[in-house]
Amino acid sequence: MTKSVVFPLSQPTRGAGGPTGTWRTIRPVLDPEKCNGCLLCWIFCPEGVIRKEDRSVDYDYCKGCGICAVECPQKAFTMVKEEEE
Amino acid sequence: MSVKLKDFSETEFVVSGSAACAGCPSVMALRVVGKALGENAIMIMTPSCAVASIGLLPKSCYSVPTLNICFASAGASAGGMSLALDALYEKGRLQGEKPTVFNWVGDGGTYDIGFQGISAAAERNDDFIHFCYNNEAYSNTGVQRSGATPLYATTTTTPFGKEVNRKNLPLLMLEHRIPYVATASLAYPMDLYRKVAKAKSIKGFKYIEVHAPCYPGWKFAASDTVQMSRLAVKSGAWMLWEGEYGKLTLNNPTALYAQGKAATIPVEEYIGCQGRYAHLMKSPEKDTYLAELEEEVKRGLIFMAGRAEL
Amino acid sequence: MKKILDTGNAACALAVKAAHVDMIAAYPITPQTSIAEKLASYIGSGEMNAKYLPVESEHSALSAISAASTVGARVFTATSSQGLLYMHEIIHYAAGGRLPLVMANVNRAVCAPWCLYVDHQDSISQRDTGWIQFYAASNQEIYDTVFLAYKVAEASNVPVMVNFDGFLLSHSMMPFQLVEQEVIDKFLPPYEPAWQLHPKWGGTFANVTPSHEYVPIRTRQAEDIMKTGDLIKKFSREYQELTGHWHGDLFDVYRQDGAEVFLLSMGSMAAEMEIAVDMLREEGIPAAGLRLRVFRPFPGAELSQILPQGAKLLVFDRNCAFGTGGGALLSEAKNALFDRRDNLKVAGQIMGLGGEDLPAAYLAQKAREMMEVIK
Amino acid sequence: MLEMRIHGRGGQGVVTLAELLGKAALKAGQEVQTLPFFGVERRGAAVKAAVRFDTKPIKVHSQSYHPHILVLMNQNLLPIGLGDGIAQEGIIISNGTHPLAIDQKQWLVDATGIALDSDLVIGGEPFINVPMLGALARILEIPFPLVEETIREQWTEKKALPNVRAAQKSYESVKVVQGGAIHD
Repeated sequence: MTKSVVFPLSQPTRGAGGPTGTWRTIRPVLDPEKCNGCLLCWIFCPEGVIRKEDRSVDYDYCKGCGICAVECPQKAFTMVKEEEE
Repeated sequence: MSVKLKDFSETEFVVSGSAACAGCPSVMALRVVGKALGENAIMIMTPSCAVASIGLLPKSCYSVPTLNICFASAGASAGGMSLALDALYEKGRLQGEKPTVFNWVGDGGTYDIGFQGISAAAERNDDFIHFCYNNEAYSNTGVQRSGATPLYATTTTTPFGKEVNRKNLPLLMLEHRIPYVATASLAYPMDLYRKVAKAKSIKGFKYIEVHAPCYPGWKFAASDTVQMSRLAVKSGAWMLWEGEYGKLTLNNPTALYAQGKAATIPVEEYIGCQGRYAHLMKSPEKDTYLAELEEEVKRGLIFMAGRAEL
Repeated sequence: MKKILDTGNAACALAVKAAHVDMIAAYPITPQTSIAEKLASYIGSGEMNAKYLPVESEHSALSAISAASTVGARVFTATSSQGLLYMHEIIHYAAGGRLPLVMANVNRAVCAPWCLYVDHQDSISQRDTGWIQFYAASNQEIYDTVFLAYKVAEASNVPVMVNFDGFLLSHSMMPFQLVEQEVIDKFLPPYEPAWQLHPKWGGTFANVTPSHEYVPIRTRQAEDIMKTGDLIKKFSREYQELTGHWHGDLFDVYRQDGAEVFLLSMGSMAAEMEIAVDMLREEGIPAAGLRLRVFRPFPGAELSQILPQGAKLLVFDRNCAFGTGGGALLSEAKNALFDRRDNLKVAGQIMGLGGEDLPAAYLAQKAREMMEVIK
Repeated sequence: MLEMRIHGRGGQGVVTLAELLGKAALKAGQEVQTLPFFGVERRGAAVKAAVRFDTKPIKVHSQSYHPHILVLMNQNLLPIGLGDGIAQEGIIISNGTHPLAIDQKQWLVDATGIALDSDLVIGGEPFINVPMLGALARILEIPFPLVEETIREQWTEKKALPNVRAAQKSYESVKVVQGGAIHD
């Protein structure tokens, strides 16, 4: 019995919803000088694309919702327009 | 007990690149829940945005093992799964610590179609946590009214505003005299984390409802999702509290508002920026409506403060 | 092993106990209720090492055991009539999810109007859900079929419904032979799930599936269900070798020698049909009884094999396939025999609805009438 | 195949009587079937159950229309019993002290009297199903030790004892009535 065909089981996969970085029209850009490491951006990011260690953003999957920029008490994130290719 | 964000575990229930809307409150809250529950957990979902967010088979955005079952099934399925795990661990067919079984279900699956099963599981005191992420509408199917949709809010099935109020489901769950009930908010992640950790440590039926403003449904900017959650609490429209076996305790800041030690912000500051209330804000009777909603909030606070005395 | 006198419901409950089921959820409904009561009592008294979930509805009963099955438990539920109908959504779910559930359905008519007595409308209404359906005709057969049901379900990952007639079997006491526990354990070893939902293994079960993934899953399911007929034959023989008990595999054929007229039916009426066959034989009519034991998968090829050239098939349906002009068995039989190019004839009648009594003489009379129609 | 139909009233233990009789017959090596009539049972309302006995497995599942033995837990059930039918040569056994005014062969047992004498009274009601069991076992020629064994399997020692005594009393005292005269 081939399990994959028999049972409707899925496996956790990065980008299960596709390359969601392409959804963005604006992107968060961190100014590391302003960041005090409070981690609010990390916990409020719905997608978990902000790294706990250095608050760097995984732009492959960041959807550009902008919550990090609104919630940052230091205003360390700026939302900037995606570069037009 | 105070927990610091840096102490939150690395556990991630949500894998980046989900199919959820940008800024979705469900995946946001679920990340906090995952950190509080840890790896040893099994999730059950019924049709909802959280299911639409998974991605398509054979891919999934959830790293926690997840069962997707039918809409009215959450209460019975979680109860059944938890009891079956008890049997398998007692018989030695599974070894180690029993995983925490939890439901991640919307307000449709909790307030409405799923309520019978959830009420029955609560009465049986089945051992699992039921989470309701309450976005106050059937957002998955395009924002129709639910039993959690508040008075005057527009949805696609209440295009001129809902004419009746929402039910107080967390209170109904408290009246089941279950071991633990709590309400929480996206804007207060420490409070949510603490409540989840507490629920995890208690055997029996636990209910946690997370207020989850849905920007496409409520019509505000995605970036303001946490802000909207905060305004809901600060206006008194959403209250933070917890209860054990029918005994209710209000949490701050709700407790301060109820005791008159702090003032709520006007309800207009909360709803005025939501498109679902635009018809009220433009109405010639705007002030009457706002006064009514303000009165509703006041009454809620007085009622819950009184209930907390019991 | 000792022979005891007890009801069909007791036979069912005793078998579930001997099958080492881990978890049971059920909701009372006449005439099923005493199965749930007996199992709750076995578990409460410690006679049976299992968990019992007293759910608030049948929809919840099947939701509960379906979820329990995904974590690797051997599970059971029982219901009747409206309860089965109320489960319908989850009946589909369990089959699509390839959950090896076993459910007893004590056949009872459905409303409106309300009726407590037997017919097969409840289970026939579930015929396209992807469950295997057995129909038993004696308390012994109920007992034996429960073990076979688990054996087949777990080998194929197709859920099984064991049907038997309300009151006529469920509440009627008839002797049946219990099987030694060691023999049961040999036939039905502990359940080894093909996969389990657990943090050790992860995985998301049954999320939204695109067409190109859905089609192969459904195709495979359809193929696997067709293969369960052979599994049932194999395991029925295996069980017979161990216990000596035999009720037929897909069919139980009575007086096949030289038969030209075949009386096809299911459930307890098929047992009484044998007396009707004897009556017809005495009149010189070369009749045989065909008791269909397995309705799903429908054993069409086997049916065709049994029927000789030019045979007359008389179908007795205890259900109505509304809008077809007959019962479900008739439709199924005609579908199975369409490709035959001989002068085989088929006729059908609906009878026994809502517990209408079916004495052998009445069945024989109906057979004669049908023979007139296809003469 | 021998068929029996028992008529009684809700609460008299008709279904238990059928069960006990069936179990005793099984011990005597017979095939049996009990077929209760399924209604919404209410205390005092007329109820009935069929019991079938045979030497080979029983295939009949339909109702009992022409029983060889018609059992009346109360004599006032006669019209109901006859109305539901009886075999041409069928016999009737009733609970009473005086014969029924009928032409059929009949048996008589004072089950109520025996129940009262044996302290088989629950909630002021004499419990007549075990006395009837003894009488029916005698008519069916089931050896009494098998009846006793059946009763002892059904109840604990303390409860079994008066029941065994009552069954024995009725087993011994059931009488056949022929031509209006009572015979031992």
